[in-house]
Amino acid sequence: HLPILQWEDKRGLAFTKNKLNYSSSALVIPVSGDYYVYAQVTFRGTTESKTNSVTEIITKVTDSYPEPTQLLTGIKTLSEKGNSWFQPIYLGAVVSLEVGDKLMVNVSDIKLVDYTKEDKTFFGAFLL
Amino acid sequence: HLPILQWEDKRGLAFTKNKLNYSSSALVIPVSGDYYVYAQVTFRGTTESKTNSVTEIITKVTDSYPEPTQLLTGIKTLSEKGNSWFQPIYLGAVVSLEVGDKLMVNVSDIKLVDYTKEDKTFFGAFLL
Amino acid sequence: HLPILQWEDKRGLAFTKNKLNYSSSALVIPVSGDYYVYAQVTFRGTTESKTNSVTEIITKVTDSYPEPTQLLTGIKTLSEKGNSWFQPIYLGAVVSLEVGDKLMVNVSDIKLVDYTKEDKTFFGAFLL
Amino acid sequence: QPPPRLRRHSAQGRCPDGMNWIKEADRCCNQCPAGTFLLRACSNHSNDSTCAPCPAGTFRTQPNTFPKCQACHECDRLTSQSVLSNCSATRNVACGCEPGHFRNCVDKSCSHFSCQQCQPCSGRLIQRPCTEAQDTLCGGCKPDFYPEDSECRPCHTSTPETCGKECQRVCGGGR
Repeated sequence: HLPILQWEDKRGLAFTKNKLNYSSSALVIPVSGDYYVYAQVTFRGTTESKTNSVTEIITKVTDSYPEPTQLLTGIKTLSEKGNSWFQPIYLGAVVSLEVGDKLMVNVSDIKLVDYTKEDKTFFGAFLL
Repeated sequence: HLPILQWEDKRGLAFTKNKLNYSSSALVIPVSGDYYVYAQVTFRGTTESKTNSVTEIITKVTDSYPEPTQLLTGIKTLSEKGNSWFQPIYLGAVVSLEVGDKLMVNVSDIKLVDYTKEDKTFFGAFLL
Repeated sequence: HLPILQWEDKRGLAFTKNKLNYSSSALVIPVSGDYYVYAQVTFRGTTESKTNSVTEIITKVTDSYPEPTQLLTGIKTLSEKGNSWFQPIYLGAVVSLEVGDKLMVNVSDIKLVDYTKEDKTFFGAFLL
Repeated sequence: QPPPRLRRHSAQGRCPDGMNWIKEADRCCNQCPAGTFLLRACSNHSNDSTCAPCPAGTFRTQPNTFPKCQACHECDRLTSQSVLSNCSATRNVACGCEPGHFRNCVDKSCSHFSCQQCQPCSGRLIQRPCTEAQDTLCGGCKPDFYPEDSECRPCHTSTPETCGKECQRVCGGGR
């Protein structure tokens, strides 16, 4: 599986409420229902990164099922000329979730994720 | 007009509810109000595709009015180097809709739409 | 600071309601709470533009605090081959806001913003 | 006040193997086998879950108590992918490349790839044959071929003046 991102859930702009808690890299669904789930990852690299593409996937894990489900995927090929490059990928959609489901964000290469500013890479969900 | 995409509305992650039904390539608005409407289309091609740009448009059709209204548009020019390329376009915004309005997704070239996985190309709406 | 975009808030698809008003380039928050805030800016240029990157930032200004807060940022480097290029950047996330807070959209270069059609560049927010 | 009736499964989530907690039914129910989904949760007798087969175009690889099956992926015709095995009720479609093609991976995990034609190595030795994973690796010129402009040409096309050492057997003439 692709690497899973870890998130700040309290400091700065980050927050959780209504029992939608964050634990072990995942948002844990407190109530079954339809949620709008979203995430943006800003990827960045240099010519040395030698990367053809970047991928962001929002994944669901259900304890009673051994395989994760890919909910939303963004893949972008790169053909950058400059010494350094930036590539944001935003994903968002409504998904039906069950209490206890866990939401995570996987990326193709964790070294390329711009974690330096909270407004460039973020992840969230809200119950409709 | 640009080609209109057709969608799966029952199998896998797809679903409709609260009378927001899907028919003839469109989501049909059951209740007037403000909706957050969104869609992602992953475009992909090969060097043979020879495409300069890709466009995704979320359109509204009202029976009582002969012309569709373009609600949201994403256009991206391409300058890809590799054998194959991937380019996702995500669109989302709040729009005021009337009962009976139809929402559709148009694309510049249907052959370039990545239909292979439901998590890469998706379309939806929810009432605020 | 980066230039601030001005918006149409009445004509065409644009509207404001529930006292979420627009004034002096900003959406003014009428009620404290969690809002989904979003904006898309379509940037476009020509080879003469000689631009390496484009940036879109959704910013919050609070009267009682002298510095704006960057809520959401999208930055994309450009390596376009054609005579003219298009690059949309979509941003969206939930943020906690206080009554009186002002939301604005800043861009790296106002000359590169495609203001020609309301469905290509847009900005909004709704209370959860 | 009567003591609370002890239920066999006292709390959510702690079910015996092969059973899952079903919130709506507020009890543990048997899992449905791979290839099926949970149509109706069990009643009091926890082994009477109603399972239904995954509809065409969907699958479940594992025992489960999901209300739906997963949608099958599709192979990408535009990038010359071919179906290695069709989607079945218990397994997603498997996509690959036709013989004579190899996977040109877009990402590291190669979950995105296009199928490229293997290079023929005409006039050359094959150092490593083409496989699903990588292109042919061509070696030097075959016997009775000679190198010219990064290509290998058959010796019979060379003239006495151009008859290099590789072609002595064919056009050397024994002078």
